[in-house]
Amino acid sequence: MESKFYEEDKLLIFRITDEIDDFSVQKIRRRADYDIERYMPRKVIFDFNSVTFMDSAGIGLIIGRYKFAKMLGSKVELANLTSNIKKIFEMSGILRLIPITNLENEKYTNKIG
Amino acid sequence: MESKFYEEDKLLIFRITDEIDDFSVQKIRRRADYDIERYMPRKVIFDFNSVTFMDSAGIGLIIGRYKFAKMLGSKVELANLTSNIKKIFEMSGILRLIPITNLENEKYTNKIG
Amino acid sequence: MKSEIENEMKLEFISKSANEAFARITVAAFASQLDPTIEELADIKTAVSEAVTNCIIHGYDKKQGIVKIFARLKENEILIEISDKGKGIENIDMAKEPLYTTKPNLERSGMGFTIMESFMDEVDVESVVGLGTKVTMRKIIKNKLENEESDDEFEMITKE
Amino acid sequence: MKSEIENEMKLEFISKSANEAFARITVAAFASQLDPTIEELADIKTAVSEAVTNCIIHGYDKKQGIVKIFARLKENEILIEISDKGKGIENIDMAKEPLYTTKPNLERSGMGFTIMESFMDEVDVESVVGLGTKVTMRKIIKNKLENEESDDEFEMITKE
Ligand SMILES: Nc1ncnc2c1ncn2[C@@H]1O[C@H](COP(=O)(O)OP(=O)(O)O)[C@@H](O)[C@H]1O
Ligand SMILES: Nc1ncnc2c1ncn2[C@@H]1O[C@H](COP(=O)(O)OP(=O)(O)O)[C@@H](O)[C@H]1O
Repeated sequence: MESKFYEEDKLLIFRITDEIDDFSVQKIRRRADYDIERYMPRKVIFDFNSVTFMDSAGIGLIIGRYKFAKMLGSKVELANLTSNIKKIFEMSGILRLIPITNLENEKYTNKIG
Repeated sequence: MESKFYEEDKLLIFRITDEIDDFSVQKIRRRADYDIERYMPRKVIFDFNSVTFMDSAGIGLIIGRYKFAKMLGSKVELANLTSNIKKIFEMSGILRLIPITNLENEKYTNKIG
Repeated sequence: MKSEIENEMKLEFISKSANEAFARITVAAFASQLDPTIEELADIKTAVSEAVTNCIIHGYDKKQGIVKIFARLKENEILIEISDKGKGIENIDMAKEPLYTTKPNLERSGMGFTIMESFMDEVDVESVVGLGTKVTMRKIIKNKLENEESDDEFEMITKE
Repeated sequence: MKSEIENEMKLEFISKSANEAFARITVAAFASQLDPTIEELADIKTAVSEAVTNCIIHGYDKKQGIVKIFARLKENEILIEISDKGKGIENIDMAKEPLYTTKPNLERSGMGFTIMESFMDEVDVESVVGLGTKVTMRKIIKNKLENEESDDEFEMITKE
């Protein structure tokens, strides 16, 4: 996973590059919480552009980060969901709490780093 | 596998697109012999540019086509070998009979079809 | 041709989370003999990942055990059985409820069975407390007629 | 971390040529937990393909049987056993000779064992005529130190 913090907008973008399952999610979770606590962003965006696989571990990951970010006063949004990933998030109902955003309209390219 | 016959040069190029093993080789063999007999080329080139896997079935395939083509008065050459494929052909000694050629110098692009 | 496919495989591995990816890749590589679409293959991988993860984190609860997968291709259908000899499920109907999980502390979402049921055509769960759990799933792979035709093209020519 | 890896799997499948690709993908997916180079992974796939093909076309001679694979990861080494209960090999030394094949009519090159021996660090063949054949192979995976460092980078930061 790569992350980039845009100081002027207090925006933190995570670009997940791993497959998301119960195994990989532990590392992603630790890294995300560390960065959210460190930068205290106004908004956190998870970019799924490079995610080639996700199972229900992704639901737990995003709900967990949503709660953690909310506690610190941050919003969470999701970007670049493939149809398979979107289907999984839709089933869980979390899209009612966590909006899908369009990273291209956000003037932030997904080229991180 | 795709093939293209260059009438003016009597050159037949096979571009193998499958993985080459004992299973896939049967279809490649049948197709190659059919085209060689049909076009009676002066020269046959096997292009390995799109081959992502090959085991010793590839050696048998090329020796078999070499013998068949020779019987009909054609030469056989090999193009775009990856290091792994080259290693396998080298071990078998067939590169002493069947030369490696450079398809780009041959004025034939590997864009077939 | 497609209707003559019949094939079976059995896979066993140690209940480590690192094997979740390996298990779903293996089943997907086997299923690809039915020539599924990318979407169908993604569905199978997700369902397998859910069932295998459940064996590892719920069935064996991080203790070491063996996860077994049996798969059979027949005509245009794949059958997949995934089983553990772990602690079993007390109430299967409750376990299948969306959002029900006994491990919220691990950030489990309770959506595993719901996803299996929505991605596969049939899901059956058998479990005996103290003995283990077996999930049996079936999925029909739609024949991709166009592909079959282009594959057979050359065979028709040679038969002339 | 790398030195603590220890893992095992067992795969069984019907002796069909269509399973050759499936078998080598499965072993490669398992081996990838040792973080091999692309070259090392290609070597493993090729060696597995040779041994599996031999079970199918020589061991079972197109009759239906079961091919078994056992694999173990330990520290930086993969052990792979591939076996059949087919017709067995009369003279193993002769079978291992480059270019020796009993199936030239199938365009076999007789290079299978030579390739296994050159791509793996150790190859051992046991066979009993009428009972079957087992090929045991080992390969050391060189530690990719750079990768390990970049993986651990974040862990070091969080430990501060
Ligand atoms: N193989 C299993 N062994 C024991 N319990 C299981 C097994 N699979 C599922 N369960 C139980 O069923 C519950 C629901 O499973 P699931 O829908 O996959 O959600 P989750 O895995 O997120 O908890 C689990 O929390 C667990 O209590
Ligand atoms: N599993 C096996 N069962 C029976 N015979 C085998 C087996 N593997 C190899 N052999 C014998 O050893 C010979 C050499 O094998 P190999 O070097 O792989 O070459 P090839 O497969 O091209 O014949 C084979 O032709 C066959 O006679």
